[in-house]
Amino acid sequence: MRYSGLRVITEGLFGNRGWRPAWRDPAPKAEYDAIIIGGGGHGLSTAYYLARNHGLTNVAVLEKGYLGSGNIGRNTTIVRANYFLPGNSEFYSHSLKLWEKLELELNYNVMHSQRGLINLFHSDGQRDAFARRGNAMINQGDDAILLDRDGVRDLLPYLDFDNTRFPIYGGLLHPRGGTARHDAVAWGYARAADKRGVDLIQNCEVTGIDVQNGRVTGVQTTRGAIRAKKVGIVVAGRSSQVAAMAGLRLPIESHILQAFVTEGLKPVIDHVISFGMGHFYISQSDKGGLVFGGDLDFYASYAARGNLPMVEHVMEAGMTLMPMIGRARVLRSWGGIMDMSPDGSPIIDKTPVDGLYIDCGWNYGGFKAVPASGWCMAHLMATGESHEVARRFRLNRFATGHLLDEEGTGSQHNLH
Amino acid sequence: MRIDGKGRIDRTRPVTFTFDGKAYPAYRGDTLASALIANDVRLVGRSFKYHRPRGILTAGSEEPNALVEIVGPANVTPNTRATVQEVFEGLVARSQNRWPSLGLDLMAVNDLAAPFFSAGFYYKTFMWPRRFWEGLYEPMIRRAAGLGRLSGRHDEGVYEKAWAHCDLLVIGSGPAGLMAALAAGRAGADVILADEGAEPGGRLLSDGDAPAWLGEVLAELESLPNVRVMTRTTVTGAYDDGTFGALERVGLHRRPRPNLPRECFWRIVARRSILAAGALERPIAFQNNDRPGIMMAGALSAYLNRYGVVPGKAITLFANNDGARQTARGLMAAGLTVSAIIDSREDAPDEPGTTVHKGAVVIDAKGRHGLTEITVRKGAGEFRIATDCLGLSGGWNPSVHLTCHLNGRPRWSDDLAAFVPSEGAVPGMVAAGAANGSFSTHGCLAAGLAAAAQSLAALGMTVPEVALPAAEDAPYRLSPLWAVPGRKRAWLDFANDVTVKDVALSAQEGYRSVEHMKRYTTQGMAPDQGKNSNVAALAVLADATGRGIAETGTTTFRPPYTPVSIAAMGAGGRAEGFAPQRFLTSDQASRDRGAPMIEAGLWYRPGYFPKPGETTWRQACDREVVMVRSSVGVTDVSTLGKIDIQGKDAGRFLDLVYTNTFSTLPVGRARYGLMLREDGHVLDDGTTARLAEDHWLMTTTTAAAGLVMRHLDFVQQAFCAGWDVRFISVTEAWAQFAVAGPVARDLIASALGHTPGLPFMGCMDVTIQGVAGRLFRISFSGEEGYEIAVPTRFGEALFRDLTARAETMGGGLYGMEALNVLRIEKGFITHAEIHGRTTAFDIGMDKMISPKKDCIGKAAAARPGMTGPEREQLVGLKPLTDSALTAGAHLFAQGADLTRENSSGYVTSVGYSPTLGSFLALGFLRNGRARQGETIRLVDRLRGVDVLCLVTDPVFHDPTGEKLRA
Amino acid sequence: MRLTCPHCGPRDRREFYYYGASEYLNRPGPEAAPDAWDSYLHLRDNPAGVTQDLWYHEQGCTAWLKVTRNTVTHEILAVEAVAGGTK
Amino acid sequence: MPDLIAKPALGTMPLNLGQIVLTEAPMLETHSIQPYPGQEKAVSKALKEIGLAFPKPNTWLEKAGLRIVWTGREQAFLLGGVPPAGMPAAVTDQSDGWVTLTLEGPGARDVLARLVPLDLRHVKKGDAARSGLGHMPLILITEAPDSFRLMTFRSMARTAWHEIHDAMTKVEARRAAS
Repeated sequence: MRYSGLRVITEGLFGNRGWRPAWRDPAPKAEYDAIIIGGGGHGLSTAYYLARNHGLTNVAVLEKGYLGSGNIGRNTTIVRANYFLPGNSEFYSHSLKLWEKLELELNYNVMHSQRGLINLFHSDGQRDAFARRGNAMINQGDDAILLDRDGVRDLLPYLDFDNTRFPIYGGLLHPRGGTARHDAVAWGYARAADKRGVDLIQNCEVTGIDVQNGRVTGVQTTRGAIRAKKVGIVVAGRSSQVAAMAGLRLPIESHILQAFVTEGLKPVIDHVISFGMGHFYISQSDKGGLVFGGDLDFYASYAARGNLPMVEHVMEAGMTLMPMIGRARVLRSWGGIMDMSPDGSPIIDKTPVDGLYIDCGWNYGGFKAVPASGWCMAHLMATGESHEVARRFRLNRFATGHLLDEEGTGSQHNLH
Repeated sequence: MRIDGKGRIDRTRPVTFTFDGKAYPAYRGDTLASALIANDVRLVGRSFKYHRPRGILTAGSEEPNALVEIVGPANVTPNTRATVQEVFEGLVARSQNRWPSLGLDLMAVNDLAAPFFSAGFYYKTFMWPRRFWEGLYEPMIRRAAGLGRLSGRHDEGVYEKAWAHCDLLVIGSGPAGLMAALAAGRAGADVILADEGAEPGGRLLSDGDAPAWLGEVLAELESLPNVRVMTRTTVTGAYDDGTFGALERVGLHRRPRPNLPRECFWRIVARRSILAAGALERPIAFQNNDRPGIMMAGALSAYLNRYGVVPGKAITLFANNDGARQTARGLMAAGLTVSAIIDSREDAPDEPGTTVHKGAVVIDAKGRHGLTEITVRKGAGEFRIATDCLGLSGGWNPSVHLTCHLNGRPRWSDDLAAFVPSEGAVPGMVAAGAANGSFSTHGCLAAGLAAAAQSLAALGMTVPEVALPAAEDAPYRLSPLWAVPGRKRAWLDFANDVTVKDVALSAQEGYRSVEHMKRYTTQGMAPDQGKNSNVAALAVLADATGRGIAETGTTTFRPPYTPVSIAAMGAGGRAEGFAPQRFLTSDQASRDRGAPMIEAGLWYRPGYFPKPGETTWRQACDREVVMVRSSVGVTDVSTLGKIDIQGKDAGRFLDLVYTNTFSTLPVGRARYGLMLREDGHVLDDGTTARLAEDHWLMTTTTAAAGLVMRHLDFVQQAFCAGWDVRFISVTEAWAQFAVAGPVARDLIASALGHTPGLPFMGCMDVTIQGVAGRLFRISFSGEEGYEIAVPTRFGEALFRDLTARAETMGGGLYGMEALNVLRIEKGFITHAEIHGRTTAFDIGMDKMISPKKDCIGKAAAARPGMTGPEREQLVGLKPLTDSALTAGAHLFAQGADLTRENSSGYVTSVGYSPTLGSFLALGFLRNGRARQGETIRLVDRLRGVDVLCLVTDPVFHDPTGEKLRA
Repeated sequence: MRLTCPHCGPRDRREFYYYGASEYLNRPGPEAAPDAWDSYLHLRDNPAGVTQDLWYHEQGCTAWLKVTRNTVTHEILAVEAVAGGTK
Repeated sequence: MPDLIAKPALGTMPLNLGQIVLTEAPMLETHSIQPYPGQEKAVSKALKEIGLAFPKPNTWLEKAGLRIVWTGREQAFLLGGVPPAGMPAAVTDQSDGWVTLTLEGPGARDVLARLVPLDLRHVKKGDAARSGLGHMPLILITEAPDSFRLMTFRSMARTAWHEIHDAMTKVEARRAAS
């Protein structure tokens, strides 16, 4: 069933009784051409692009909980293409282009809002680093504008320019950066994949990966064994556990990242803003809540909840940067489990097991990557070759020293 | 309407407040909600989506409707619960989310379009044309959404954060909490009793007239030095290992006073805790159940008993349990009319003094701005009752929220038709009383005592004698009723305008998991966080999907329990409080000379020292560079990290942490060292001097001082704990000044009274004007350079002394800007170059990795990707024409398209060199060392710079180092 | 979250710096094969359950600590000084 | 006598608010003592010469105007004098590295509760702790349950003073309002 404004009106006139389920609830079949483990954003988009780009529709997505139950529904919804290292630049650029057509592609309004993202800087050195980044973005074909202090003040007059510990020197504006409605991305891909014949199987936990003679043959699940010659692991913070089922040890550590939302407020912040002297980034959702976050809690964890020191740090950063938000009240905080890699960049690659593929290491930048990650993972699974915009996301790059370390913090998983 | 003789308000202290510009009388002790009720104001807010007129639903922090803006002298606080805000003289409140006024809200047109605003409608439309989203649809949606308004002005209010530690934290001071605190207090435990309310007592203050024993218990608690009663304090979050967050409303209930915090965010650390937070009454969904005048039955009791007000003259009640009878009796005892009780249970008991309609339900309510009439269905018949106030009771939900904060899932109790806490969900926490599903007062008292006994046993303390006061012990009888079937909208989540239909539609569309339903409908995501509606919504979902409630499960409650202001949790961060400030001993002297002070990490360092007539920083910087190159300059370098290292294994230790060898360094000499991270990238650089056989002084960069200390601690404790090596930071103990330039030696000689005769990279103890200090001959400028260090107390004096001497020699002070140009001219690197991605190979120092020994980072630096022509290598760049350069520019081969693929490097540092009369840059260029002599295009598209540059060696000035060694 | 430092006693998490898995203690020898270094620097068991990792009492006694704890429940099972400790 | 003028970190007058007094203590000769591995007993023995021993964690000892304070892992500060020569320990002069503030009076602990994450309910004379004063390093020396010496980095003296002053102001405002 196609969604449109006209359909909303006609259904409304007839009591909204005609809406049908967004996706089927199929029982797992005994065999598929390909299995995607993980029904989050990346897994669902992988399944969608397998069907759409490669005609592979005999595909199952196995999700241990409900669709979109992981980080796709626990992030701060930021969409951007402002990386500067070759390898990352082209990938996120590709992703942003997919975002820009996503509503029409999926026939689902994911509310992608290109309201502009501003990274603030607070020293000459930071400005130089952001200039390098901005130039890389332009060279890639994306957009960037370097703002001086007055330029920032014109856009964000409510920041504290006068009485603050780390004065604002300027900002790098990425006009095409913005936000999207996170859950809608999962649901949009799920509905579109389902429509192309993909089986989305919820409450189906993978308990084992069957490997014979170095080749994957299928998976064991809480709903029985399922055979497949191609299996993709797309499970973010749970990557280590699932990969271990196939005897693999990954360069991944799982960490908590907290995020926060306030009670609804009338429009007051029109951009995505990121502070440069302490992790803090903020935007306002269409519903009116201020959505913001900071850095990891920094210790390995699967608890999906955080502790107070980072909460307080984030709030203190908010108060020094934009003290006008002081009287907004935090309504809810939550934590996601981040698959942190040793250089802060992802992995989309084959594994030493034939037919077993992995897509992980999204650190805390996975949301914006959802379209391109699915696109490239589907390409890899369908063709056996890395997609050209993901060719540096190799599993062995840590061993070889071909790193993609945007933060420059080195092989310590929690620092990216 | 105010009722004589009832309530705990102070009738001797009348106050006046305003709401939407109109002044009203009230008493000290009123909340804004009770004061509005006393003045017969029924309409206080508008709903989120449909802008429906709304009144007051509850008497607590769970209020979904009565959210207002509080207007203070300096700023406005949106989304304040009228049910929590206490009234004081001069309080100004106004309604929110309405335009132009509360009575006439044009956005209420949404209510008429409701059929098209079904759950998730926005996911299905507004997609075309694409560019209309940011331009039209989204701004429209944003303007309509949201509740209160931030003023946009800085919040200059006073806030604080504090720590409290105790043996036992008791959360809630109702009957269970009081008994627990009393028992633990008598046992000698350090107790914190925290309660959200303005006075302790909880439901004892609301259910009826407070019992006499309450005062005695409170007096005893007050008298116990080990018991701390914290009122107006909401425990908002449970965190790991007995840590709790709590918000105290310190000054919000009174006229602002200078320095008195508005709020305090507490971190309470407790060995054990008792959750006695009570229970929340739940509404029943039926058509138009959101009319102003419809209120929770328990809230009616609270308003009557605590504040002496009632919101109507002809009161009706709609319940599925016996609990509402207490409300009815209380009202009637106070002389008020209870027109009828509509009880959904066929076997409901009679109630003397009023009519009970058994097996009946309310199916509709009339009165857009205030309830006038309800329609009741009993069997096949329907009838109407005129009423201006309907009390609802759908049963009670234990306040399990805190038990969920550590991922615990509450347990469904069929008996109570409610979720109850799972035992052990928060380690060390025991739930007691209504929070644990024990609803009678006697049950709460007994449970509080039992919880105290359990907690005291765990603390190794003895339970004292505590006699339980006599109290009612009525059984809790209820027949679940969540939603009355009807054709029109029946509200579940009042605040977010989620109706029974929305939940059913969610299930119909396949959003059947409880999380999908929540996210699709926004159920429970409003300011009340679903406190009033989650369980009913689950029940409706369970019904729609044909599952039981237990199977459907519940969404998770996450901190905070009630919303907490960013200012409270971020107290201290405002303005300069965000991070400590570190000041040099020369700080005042530099400011006296007009130097702008620049943040360098936590330090402040002078940018440059302007002279009369200089109008730009560049003029000052150029002058200072020329001064250093031609005579002598003085600058404060005390921010560099200084680590004192001692022990007979210190040399060996240095060999391990540096790439190059130190153990062979003679006493009295210093050496430049390169330090790698274990992953093979450059961590830091600096000089380390050997002061004596077993005594060394390491210097780090300003930026990496803390990082290096932590790294050294790790290496030492993890890999060589048994070695004879000890180190400690002495950064703060020494003030250190660089003296550089062709006549630096003369200046040092004049200051010391003799010429030191120190070779390049030498170090020695000196006495300077009677003070024991250290002298190093090292240079970051390329000129003959010294660094002289004295104990910090003498720093300012020495700085002024050196400055005066320099000035008599034609020299003077130089700042960070000149320092930067000087080091660029010499090709010296800073963290602009060693930015965490560079290897020793990249900066041309791979030869410094000694092949003769192991060092941290050596193995990883040998990975194939860490060296080779594909890597970007440090080069110098000099424009072919007289052009400005910018750091952050990228490098391209001439003729290449400006694409990512063709970018072959970037610029890290630039400066104008008055020495060479040209801009100079350092940067990284792919295979750069082999490309010296090439012409390359430097392009900064952000700033429109496009300059051809010569690729050179990074050392522009005095490449052979003659001046250094002079 | 609180850790009981063997020197300082129970302290709030904010006093500590976190490094990573205790694997960092098992530094391969200078002659070790590249695989050993890859494993040491990058590969992790990353258990959902009991793990051992390294914390630094930075705003305290500056001891490096090996902490045994549960990554799912956040329960702290043991804290010991990496260098052994003086008590 | 040196010709250079010595300056204290702050040079401020004591601050009285309510019954709480904040003072910049005079600079005291301070040396760090870090025994080499396995030498703690030998160092203690050497310290006997001046009537002291190497202090146990979280404690300080005093004798004849000399005070030795545990300041971290295998580290102590000797305050008020010079350590005996020849100890098997690394010794550095820390006199100029730290500013010492004293905070005294009923309510001093309420002030500290706004800045220091420690449980100070049962502190007594002889207690010492390493911790944080807000975001600053802290050596906390308890002289009596309501009397403390706080040492932090000298360069942070102004921030430390400001933050303690601010906390005192709030404690006093609460007292006045209650």
